[in-house]
Amino acid sequence: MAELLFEIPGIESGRAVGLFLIMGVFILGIYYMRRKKLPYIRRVAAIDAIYEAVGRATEMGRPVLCSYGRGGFGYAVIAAMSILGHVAKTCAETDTRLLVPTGGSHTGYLTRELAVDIVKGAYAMAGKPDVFNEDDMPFLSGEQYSFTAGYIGMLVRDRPGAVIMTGGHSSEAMNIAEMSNLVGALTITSGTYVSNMAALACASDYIMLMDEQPAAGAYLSQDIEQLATIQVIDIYKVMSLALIVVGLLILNLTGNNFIGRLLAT
Amino acid sequence: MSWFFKSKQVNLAILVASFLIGFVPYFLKIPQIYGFATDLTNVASVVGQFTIVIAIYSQYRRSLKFIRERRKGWVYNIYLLVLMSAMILIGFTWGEHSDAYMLLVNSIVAPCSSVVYGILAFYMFSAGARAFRARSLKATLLLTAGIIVLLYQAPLTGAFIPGIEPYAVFLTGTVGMSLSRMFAIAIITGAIMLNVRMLTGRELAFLGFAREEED
Amino acid sequence: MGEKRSILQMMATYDKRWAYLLLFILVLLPMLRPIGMPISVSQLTREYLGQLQTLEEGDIVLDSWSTEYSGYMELKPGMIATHKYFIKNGIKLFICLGHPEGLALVDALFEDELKGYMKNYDYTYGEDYIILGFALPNQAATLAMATDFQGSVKVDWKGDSIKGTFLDRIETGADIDMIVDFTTGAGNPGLINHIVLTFETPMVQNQIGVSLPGSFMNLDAGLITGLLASTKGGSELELLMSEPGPGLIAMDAFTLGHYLLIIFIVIGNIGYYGWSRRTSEERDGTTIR
Amino acid sequence: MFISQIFQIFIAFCLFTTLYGKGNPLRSWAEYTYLAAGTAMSVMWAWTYIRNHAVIGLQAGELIWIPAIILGVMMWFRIYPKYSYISRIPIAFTMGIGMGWSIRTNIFTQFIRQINATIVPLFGQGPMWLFERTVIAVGVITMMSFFLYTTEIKGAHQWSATFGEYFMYLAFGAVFAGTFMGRLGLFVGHMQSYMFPVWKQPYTIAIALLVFVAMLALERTGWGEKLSA
Repeated sequence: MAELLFEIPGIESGRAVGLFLIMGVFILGIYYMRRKKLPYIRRVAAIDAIYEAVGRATEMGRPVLCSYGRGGFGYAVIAAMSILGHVAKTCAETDTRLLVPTGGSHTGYLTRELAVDIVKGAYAMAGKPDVFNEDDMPFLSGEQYSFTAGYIGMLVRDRPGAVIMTGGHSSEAMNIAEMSNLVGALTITSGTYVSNMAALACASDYIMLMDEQPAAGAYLSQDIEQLATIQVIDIYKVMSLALIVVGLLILNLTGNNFIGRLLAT
Repeated sequence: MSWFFKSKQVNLAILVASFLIGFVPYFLKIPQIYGFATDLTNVASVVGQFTIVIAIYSQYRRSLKFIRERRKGWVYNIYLLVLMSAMILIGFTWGEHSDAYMLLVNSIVAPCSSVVYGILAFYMFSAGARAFRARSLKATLLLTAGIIVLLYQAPLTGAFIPGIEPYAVFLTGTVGMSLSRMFAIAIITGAIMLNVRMLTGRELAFLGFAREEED
Repeated sequence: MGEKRSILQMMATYDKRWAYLLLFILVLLPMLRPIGMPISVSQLTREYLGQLQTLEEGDIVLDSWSTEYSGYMELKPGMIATHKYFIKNGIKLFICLGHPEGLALVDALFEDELKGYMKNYDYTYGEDYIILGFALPNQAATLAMATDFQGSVKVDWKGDSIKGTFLDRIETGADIDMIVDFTTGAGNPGLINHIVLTFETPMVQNQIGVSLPGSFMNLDAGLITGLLASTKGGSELELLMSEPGPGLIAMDAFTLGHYLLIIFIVIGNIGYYGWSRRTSEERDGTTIR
Repeated sequence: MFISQIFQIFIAFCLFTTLYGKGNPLRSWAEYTYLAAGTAMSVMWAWTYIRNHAVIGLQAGELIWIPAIILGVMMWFRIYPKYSYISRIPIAFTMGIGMGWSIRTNIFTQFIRQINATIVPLFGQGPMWLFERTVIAVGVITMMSFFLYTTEIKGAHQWSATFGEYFMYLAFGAVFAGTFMGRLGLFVGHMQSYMFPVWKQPYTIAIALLVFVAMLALERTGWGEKLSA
């Protein structure tokens, strides 16, 4: 590691830059969340894919199965909840049955409460609160493997026309995607880590790569907090790109590892 | 007293305070708070283990519901509850190192856990066989990289065509690695932003506040 | 579907369960009749062994098993070979489990696989190695162990005190000479976050294939110093150390499994160009279009 | 011991019948057995962890564990909707601490260290090094440009994003192959434990065939679906 560019008294050596970067996210985040004006966000292709999938299931007279992951309140799960809300609304409007498997981890019961509220709310908003059926949102299990088994059981029994598997799924995702392909459902998945992304890209009809899912969630919800999140992420992405480009240029043209030393730990 | 637990402000204050206790000692040179922070970290790791009771409760409740309503597969749920209770009982009575308990772990958990993941080899196999088709430029790139690495990974190939190693290592160690790196750099900000939303009290659903407002 | 399907159509749209059955048979067959195909050793595995060789007799290694039983099936050859190295060279180990199922692995590794070997080198519990049990369930526990070892760890996995053992030498993560992490990747990020990053302790990993991309990244960034990749890496280590074990036996099935997938990919492509493309089937269940 | 070994082989093959894609009682039985044992094991380990830390610590007179146990018990109130608010404090506490120690280091391992590892001297270490390091930098930059959402993708950005997308699919090929190797290694290792020592081989083959035939028979007669969970 390169030697440090600077030290600040009172702060552990080599850690100041990390602290500043984190504080930067806080400051930018709060700033963008307080703004009244909704920012521009590109409409990602995943959104069309979702509507197409729901439409296909409706045409075929088969249900839609939409899950939001099996973890606790993470970044992916919260985005998935926005998507679930929209899927639920579309399903309610088109009288398509919606199945939502829940559970899958020790904290799965916490997220379930929110998911039920969201789906219930979507049905109410579509003017069909009486159509909502909580039995279509079963709590499968608090353990991963039997959650998966239950999920597959739902696929085989109810033969959905579309499977929208968003949020944080891990190794069970491949299992579900292949089984959903076997029962002939149009499958939309989201990858939350690299090997999972590569495998699901092969196994599903449409995949939301990396943070396309939060971007889709933010676009659909038009919620200022979610939009602000995407904005801050984009700023940091551009910043990291700039650091890499500038760092490489300075280092290789002048031999001065300025950025390397700035980021030294 | 219940106002104290119910108050959004109190919970938010606890959240922020414990966040700072976890966060600050790493950056600031204040030796006095190290010991305290470590103690609280220890406490947090123990508190987290208590959630298992909730998982067990959910399992019992779901199974009992199945049994009560005589839903499909209710007999399996009786079996589940009996076996689970028996194993917990054995564990508590004779200890988790006793022969009886270990026998159950080795005979049931070991093979099943291996199957649950091992079965993914088959799913990977069929997904690969389906997707690796030269449909377009994108698909052809995937196919080429995949075939080279697959060939290299088969140990026999390396013995006969040693020249394949640099190509495969380039694809996994350089191309694949830059994907991981890009992913890591891009994803971290989202996680911090979620924390910002939670700490500023805008995202408190994880504490059950979304539910509250409905009631 | 028509009554009679052409061969090309069959190649494009076979029932995948036939492929499953074939894979099953091809994995089991070479175990009934081993072929003993030759293998080569990769640079990565040589570097991993090089890292182990930096240790000296009496050095203390944090031996983390962040794997469930299933991951063990993949990491077993590397685990056995690595532990043989430690036993042979008198390295002190304290074993921390990062997953509850790790309990079953202690018996599987030390009783079933290494008992005779340990006896040969007089490698004894308490003196040379200590099992701390499920000591790393999460990052909090790892952090606690790294900053205040004696305060957070008091007993071994059977509840016996660890006072008076070689663990007395450890106060913080700085006193650990190396971390060896047998992991399924999702295991425990705490080791890197709270020990490597803070105390610059060298760490080597034996990683399952699924999580390799992340490990390559950390290897390149210097967060880990050695990497043993999946079963293949384990078998290469066996070859390199001249300690044949389960890894080398597995390699026949490993080769056949890979070749079968390649054959099926070729069949799929023939079927695609011969049939699917001409009939312009709309959907074939994959994003890769 | 012998019975345990045979049982392991049997339950494993019962669970493998999932691949057939139809429900059958053998699979349901294996699944519920696993669920029961797995959950029970989690309970035992949670208890062991609590005992080894809090209980033994308390016996040694460390008072810090008293609030730990109180907070842990408060967590249980989550299951009574009426009093679930009591569980908020321990959740806020554990979440807060967890958030603190995870972001404080993730920013280094995932962001700073990764950017820093990309900024290296390109020249002077041979053409291969120059090529690899350039590929990494170009790969990271172009792929990341594909994932920008607050701008319209057009012009030079379009070029970069398209290149990044192609690059990503090249990487997916390699990553997929690696993942397949891992899963195959697991499956091979698992089967190995049923084929060695050699005495197990006849039993393993016999059980595999038996389960396979039973599965087909159950499916044909229609009993499979009926008796499964």
